[in-house]
Amino acid sequence: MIEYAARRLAGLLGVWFLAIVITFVAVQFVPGDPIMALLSDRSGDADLEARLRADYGLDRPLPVQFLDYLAHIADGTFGLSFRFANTTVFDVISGGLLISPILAITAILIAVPLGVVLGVFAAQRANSWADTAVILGLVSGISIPNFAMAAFLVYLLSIKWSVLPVAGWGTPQHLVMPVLILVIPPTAYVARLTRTYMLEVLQQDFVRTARAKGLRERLVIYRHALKNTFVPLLTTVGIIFGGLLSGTFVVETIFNIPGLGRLAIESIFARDYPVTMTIVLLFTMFYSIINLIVDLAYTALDPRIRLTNTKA
Amino acid sequence: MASGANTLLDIRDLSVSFAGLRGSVTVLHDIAFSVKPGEIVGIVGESGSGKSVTSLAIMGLLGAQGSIESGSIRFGDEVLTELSPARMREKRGRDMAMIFQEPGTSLNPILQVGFQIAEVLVEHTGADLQSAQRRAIELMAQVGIPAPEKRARDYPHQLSGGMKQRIMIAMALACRPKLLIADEPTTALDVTIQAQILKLIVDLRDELDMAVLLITHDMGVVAETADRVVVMYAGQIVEQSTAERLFTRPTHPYTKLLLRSIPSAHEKQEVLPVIEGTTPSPSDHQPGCRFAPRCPIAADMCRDPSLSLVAVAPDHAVRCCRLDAARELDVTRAVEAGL
Amino acid sequence: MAAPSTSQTARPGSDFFLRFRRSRNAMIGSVIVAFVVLMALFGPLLTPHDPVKVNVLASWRAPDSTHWMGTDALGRDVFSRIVLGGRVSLIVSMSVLAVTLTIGTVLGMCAAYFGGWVDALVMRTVDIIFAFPELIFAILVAAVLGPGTLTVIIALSMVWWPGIARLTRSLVLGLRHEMFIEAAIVSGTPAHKIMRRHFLPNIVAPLIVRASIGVGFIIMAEATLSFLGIGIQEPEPTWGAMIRDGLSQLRTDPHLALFASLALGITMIGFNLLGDGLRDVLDPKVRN
Amino acid sequence: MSAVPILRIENVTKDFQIKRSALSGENLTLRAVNDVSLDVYPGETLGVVGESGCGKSTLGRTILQLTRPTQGRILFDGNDITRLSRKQLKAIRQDIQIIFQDPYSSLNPRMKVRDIIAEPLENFSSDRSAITRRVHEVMEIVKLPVAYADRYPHEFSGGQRQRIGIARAIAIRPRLIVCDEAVSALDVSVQAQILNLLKEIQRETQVALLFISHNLGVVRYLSHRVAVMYLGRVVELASEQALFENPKHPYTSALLSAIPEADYSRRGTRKYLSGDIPSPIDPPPGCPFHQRCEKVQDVCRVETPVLDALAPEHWAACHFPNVSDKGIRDGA
Amino acid sequence: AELRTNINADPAMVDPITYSELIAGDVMANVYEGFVGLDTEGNVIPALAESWEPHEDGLGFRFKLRSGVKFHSGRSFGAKDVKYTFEQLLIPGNRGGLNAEYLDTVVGAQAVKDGKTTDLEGVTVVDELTLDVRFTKADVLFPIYPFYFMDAGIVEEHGADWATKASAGTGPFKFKAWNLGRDVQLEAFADYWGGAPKIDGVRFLIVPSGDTAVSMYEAGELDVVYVDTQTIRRVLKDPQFKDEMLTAPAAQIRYLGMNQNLYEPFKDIRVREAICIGFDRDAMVDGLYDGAAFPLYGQVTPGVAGYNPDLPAIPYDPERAKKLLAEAGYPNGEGLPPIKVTDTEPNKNDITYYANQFSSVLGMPVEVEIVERGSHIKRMNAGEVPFFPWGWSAGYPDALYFLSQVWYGPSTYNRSRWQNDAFDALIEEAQGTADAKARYALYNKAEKILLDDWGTCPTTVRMQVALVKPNVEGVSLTPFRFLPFGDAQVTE
Ligand SMILES: Nc1ncnc2c1ncn2[C@@H]1O[C@H](COP(=O)(O)OP(=O)(O)OP(=O)(O)O)[C@@H](O)[C@H]1O
Ligand SMILES: Nc1ncnc2c1ncn2[C@@H]1O[C@H](COP(=O)(O)OP(=O)(O)OP(=O)(O)O)[C@@H](O)[C@H]1O
Ligand SMILES: [Mg+2]
Ligand SMILES: [Mg+2]
Ligand code: NI
Repeated sequence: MIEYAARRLAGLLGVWFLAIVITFVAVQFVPGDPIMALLSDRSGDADLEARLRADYGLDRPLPVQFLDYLAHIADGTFGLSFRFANTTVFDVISGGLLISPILAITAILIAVPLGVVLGVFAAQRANSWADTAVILGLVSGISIPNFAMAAFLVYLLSIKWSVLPVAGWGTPQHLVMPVLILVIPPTAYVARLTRTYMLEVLQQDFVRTARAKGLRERLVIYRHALKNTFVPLLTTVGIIFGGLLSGTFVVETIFNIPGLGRLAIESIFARDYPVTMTIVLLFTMFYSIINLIVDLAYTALDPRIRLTNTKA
Repeated sequence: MASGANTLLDIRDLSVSFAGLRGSVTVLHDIAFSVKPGEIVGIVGESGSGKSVTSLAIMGLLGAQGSIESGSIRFGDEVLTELSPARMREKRGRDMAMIFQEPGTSLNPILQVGFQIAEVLVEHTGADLQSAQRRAIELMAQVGIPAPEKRARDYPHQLSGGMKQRIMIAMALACRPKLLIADEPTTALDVTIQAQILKLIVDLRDELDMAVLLITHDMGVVAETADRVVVMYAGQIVEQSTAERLFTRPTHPYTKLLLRSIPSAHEKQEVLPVIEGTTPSPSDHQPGCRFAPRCPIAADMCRDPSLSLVAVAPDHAVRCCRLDAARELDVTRAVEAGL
Repeated sequence: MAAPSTSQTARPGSDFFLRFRRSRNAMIGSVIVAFVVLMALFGPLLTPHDPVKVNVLASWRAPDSTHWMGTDALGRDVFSRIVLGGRVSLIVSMSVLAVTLTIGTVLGMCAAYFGGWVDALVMRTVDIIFAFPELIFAILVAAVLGPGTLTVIIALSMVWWPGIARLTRSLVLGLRHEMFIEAAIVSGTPAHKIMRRHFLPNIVAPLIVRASIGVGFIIMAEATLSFLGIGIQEPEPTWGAMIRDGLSQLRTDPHLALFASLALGITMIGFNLLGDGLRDVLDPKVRN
Repeated sequence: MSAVPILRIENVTKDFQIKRSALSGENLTLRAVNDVSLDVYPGETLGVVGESGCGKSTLGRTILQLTRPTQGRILFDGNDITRLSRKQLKAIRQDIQIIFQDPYSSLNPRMKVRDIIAEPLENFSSDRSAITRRVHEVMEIVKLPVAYADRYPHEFSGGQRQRIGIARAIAIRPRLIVCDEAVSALDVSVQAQILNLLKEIQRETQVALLFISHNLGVVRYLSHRVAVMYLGRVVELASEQALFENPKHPYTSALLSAIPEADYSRRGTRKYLSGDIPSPIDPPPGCPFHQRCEKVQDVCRVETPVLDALAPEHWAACHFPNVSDKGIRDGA
Repeated sequence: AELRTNINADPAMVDPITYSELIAGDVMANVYEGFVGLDTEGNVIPALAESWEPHEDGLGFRFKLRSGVKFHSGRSFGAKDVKYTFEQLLIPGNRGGLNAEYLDTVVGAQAVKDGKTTDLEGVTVVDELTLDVRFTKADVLFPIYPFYFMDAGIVEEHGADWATKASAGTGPFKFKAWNLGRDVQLEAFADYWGGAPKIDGVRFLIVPSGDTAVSMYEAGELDVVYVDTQTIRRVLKDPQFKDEMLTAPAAQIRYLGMNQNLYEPFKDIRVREAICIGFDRDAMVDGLYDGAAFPLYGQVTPGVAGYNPDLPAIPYDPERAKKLLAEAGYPNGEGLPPIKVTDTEPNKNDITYYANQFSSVLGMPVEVEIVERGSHIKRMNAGEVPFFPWGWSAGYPDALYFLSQVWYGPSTYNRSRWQNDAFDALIEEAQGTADAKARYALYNKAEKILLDDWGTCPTTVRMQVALVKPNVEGVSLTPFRFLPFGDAQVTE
């Protein structure tokens, strides 16, 4: 187990390196480049372009640029931002570093229990109107575009009733609406999957055994049945994290939160590659660590699963 | 049937059906028998004849597809078929416990077996988890699991078939129930452990006046432990009597043929006598005697739908319309005749 | 021997329809999906207006008797566009689902079943793609490929398969030690067949759920891509793009976003009900 | 019985690592099978009996390469199959089958019985109609109504499920079947039918059976030779007759005397073993049976007895084997 | 009190040297000043220069600078600071931004640019408050170029990276803090020469979504909002904003570029005319822009000096357009090769309209193409885009900005590559004509040449919209966005 974890951790370094390579290569293909974005209307001025290119080191061969980027990763500055003059990438991102993870984790912490409860509720009443109603409710929840939902919430809570701030970051109140928006899709997803897994598990013999033991229904459901759905559910949580961090981009824009999701997209548009690449790298690290935890948790959750990288 | 005031379990005219895609199939028909406290009642019979379904019906665990069509199950002063689910739940595990036939799938794969036993105690005795776990280890020792302190922390897949079965047994016995339903409790056990388990059950019976419904294919086990025996065939009871009478004077042709089919460890048999033919599937049960198609003494009258259990002696009832012929039937010859 | 009874012999497959008819979710879902698909197929032939005909003087009309769902910023008939957009959105989402489900389940099953380096290879690939924020990865892919419908399909497929693969893997990991898998191995069943016949049917339910919930996400993701200028190009309507265009006018002219969302919502509800229904139908242990 | 064994188990040992906690890294080793050597000949039934948990199923599973042995070789037809790759193994799958101890969990809940039974056939043939015919044939052989072919496993009773498993195993006409408690869930009449059937098949096809069972009557009925296992080891190996009539190992004797008889008159005459049941996690030193043995001597507590030929074709691992009536060897 | 307003992204910089984009300009206009400023009508008024005299030969100016002006550091402003600013803009390592371009004609500029010297020869500090500038060729507009003069002592005091630590301007507000992604904060400069601001400071909140900004305004989280084009409709339609709205036409010409080198039929003036009368400006104004725009008939916008209000309207005349096409040999568009009309995503409605209009009215096979902005600009500048709507915003209030940059032959920004010698000659003449009236006449003449040749299709001028809370006074919106908030007042 520990050995496995160690090996996976080592593997992660490889993943991260590859992620760096891939982003680096990919940005070379993205139409437009930082200098053109900088030049804006003045692009076409070949002298100026060449000068700027030289200033930013973009006239050097790609491998050199890549090594340079690696060196900047190593020194912790992650290089200089293109968009912000004389600012290191670290300075650009440090303010918003924790925002997206906080949003994502808060949302997950709410969405998963909520989804599980709803899913269990639906599973227990499979093929009844209550079941159909839960599905309908959840699916309508996710088919309302988050922008629309946000507009509605803002109108109601901020403008009409003035109970919450429209936008910004810093106080717990600022967290309410973004999280509310973020919570809906994963809740729906978790609930739907829970229902499925539960229906499967509820038919197993050991659930009957649990009932035969006279356990309270709550224990039967949550201890015996639900626990057996944790492996795929946990996987789902890992997958949802992927969606969520992207999702934070949307709420960060709507609610004007200075997080990395928003910054990532802005940077892409501004062709601020050092910033883009760094955020991607951070997200990559974040996800892959979450997924590593998920993988390690498999063994804890299901003793039958052995995670062995066969020595062969 | 004996259903005096002092019966613990009294089943009357129980019919159970399973919903299928194309309508429901009745798999139990008018089952009626009773169990007194301290009594061990063996249920034997054809595979698929409804033994497990009977026990599940008693436990109220038929599942979503099964339903009790008619009849009643009385347990002590209460009619189980009318109890609220909550009340039923309280009874399960505490007053009546069940050992399931399939230990492989009946244990929760992701919980430690010791915990699975302890859980019952926590639920019904209000014990704290720690003392319950200690008690679980004791129980595991009682059912003959070596090194129980270590094994308690195993997961089911780490145990052998017999061990899982013993865990099931320990679980069922944990609360010292008034009624123990044991569905094939010892099939996966070697005879020495089997003997130990049976002794444990008998001892508990003696000590607690526990009633036992013992479902098994092992006639030896029945003969050894049961006080009374119910023989089932195709969803019906075809014969029931005291164990002694049943083994010494079996009456129904099926019972007789059944007893003939037991392979013995005391002598080498060249060919085992069998009952030719197959059990009818529940969906095409014919009226009258269901054993008739395979019965060496079957006659036209066997198709009479009014056939019912007839008392042939005190505490001995048989479902056969040709009782005399049945009594006369010499199964040895019938078998040799190749029926 | 007992003659096989008529009640028990049934044509294989007929079970499916019997079960299907029993499942409320499946029935409602399939009716909705059938409606949506038929609209997408034949609707454009029947629409009252030309969906790409611009009339700026008639922009942002509220719904009335000529324009049942009003008009958009360029005065195009929203109803006609929703009907036509459904076609594009469905093609995109169905293609992406087909591609990702295939790749994801196959690779996920291989990873879990073979373990070792196969697992390591697949899962690390998954990790890499997966680790990228979905959108960013899609943007990168799309940016490399240039805009267009095919790009959208490829980009979204690239983003989507790893999730399916991971899910599949975790499900298979849970099944791998089941005795019936060992039984199949012992029967000499080749790996691909074990996957198809033993793993797949036992994991298909959650996959269906994921797929059915994915329909909406994919349609919206397409909108995001086209928003970034790498998606499906004007004047071709897609629901996602319509919703997105309508959002900026939510306070003043909500009908565009509203009706497009409604179309998406109904479709999603249809697919999700159908998905849950299918789950029930595919489960041999029917409940009534 | 031919002289060339179809299956030769050579010094097979199987250890399981039991992880106690991920953090402490504390590991226990459980030796489920300990240095077992056995031969099985074509047309022969080798009965395997023994303590529950003594490693019978594990032995069976190693034969099928469902788990690889920690040590030792398994030769099928003279070829070591422990070293075969997945691909090479496939070829021998046609020849070795297993009937699992746990009938229900070995059936895919989402497959119809028809498909479950057809599966091994389909892997080695593509003639659909022949397969269907064979499926119906074996269903009749195991006394399952053909009408049940389109049902799913959960709709069957325990015994019926077991018959599905048997049908699957015999369908392909293997040369060796490992029967792990193959008939334990069957009522005696069906059991009798199946046993006769196995015998008949064996007579016709010379299939070898490794018959694991707790039911000594059944074992006796079917077996030519019987191996008795205890705590992962073979403690006695002899012909059926010698073993049942003249057991050498005290554990065998204990087993035989514990058999419940369907004879009401003999009720309550059984002998029970007492003493601690040893655990494979920390096996006792010396003879594994010494804690429960009536005849235990000091030497038994220290020295592990080896399998010894006590008579022609009769081996036992005991320091003080039972004296036979023929008096081959004195107990002292 | 503090005035809270919005900007839709982080400024790329907050220093006057590298300054090169709009958002930074919004912020810096409050911190820095040049020779001149604008009044509430958008007219040029003297700021740090009190007056200026052209040199006799027309190749230079002598500026008399305002006395008593203090930098935020407390140092006094003087001629040396102007010279210092000019040099800093030109020194290559400094990456001088937009304002560096205005120095092209200054004597010695090239030498500094080339790194040969750091001393700008053409600029002389005559005395503390007198500055002399000499040109290589006439540049009559030099005094109104929007420079941002900076404190020459700042680097010495705070080091090379002073920009985010200190404030180096003379404007009504001092730079206080910039929280990336959140806000830029300015505080009132009590010693401002024009009188201390009546507010404590200005906070520019970074709000990328225009919709969110208006919602924040509605909820009282912003006092002043510059409404982005996407959100204008919401503001116009909501009666509650009626009394809080400021509007002003943007100083931005918009046109439909037709590159005659890339699409053969454009060489035919009839085709060009057909296109220009083939779409309906009024319909665009009402339909696409919700009335927040005006049809544009020339290439100078109202509010910019030299605007000709008497230009005839360009009609929407599909019949005539068809006829013209037929005369040119393309009846019903037959024979016209396919062409794409190209723009970036935010303008996709416009090109969809054009494409639809030209294909359905004229039968011209036009498709839309949405592209990435940076590369699009590069291709346009390189003259590689055949058919595109685009705009050009004035950097200072004089028509020459449009005419000399967009339509003057040698200009890099002549993206449709229209070329006319007479036009170019008029522009060159105007650059040397100090007299405003005479110059404006030249503009009008040149503009007429351009229009008569249908070298461009003027389209529309967009209207800027801003919202100001009733408790805020003294905020003015000009064609060049907000005036500095120095006169703003917030009452509780
Ligand atoms: N869920 C179910 N759906 C449909 N039929 C069922 C179901 N469960 C059991 N049956 C049927 O009910 C009948 C009785 O089954 P039951 O399990 O009680 O048999 P049994 O007597 O316990 O047999 P065995 O000794 O083999 O365990 C069988 O024919 C079986 O096919
Ligand atoms: N996967 C496993 N992990 C750990 N221990 C195991 C595993 N499988 C089996 N064992 C252990 O190996 C020993 C032998 O098990 P096995 O199943 O072979 O016994 P058996 O002889 O078949 O018993 P039974 O007759 O009860 O089925 C047991 O102690 C069991 O707990
Ligand atoms: Mg049963
Ligand atoms: Mg076993
Ligand atoms: Ni028949």
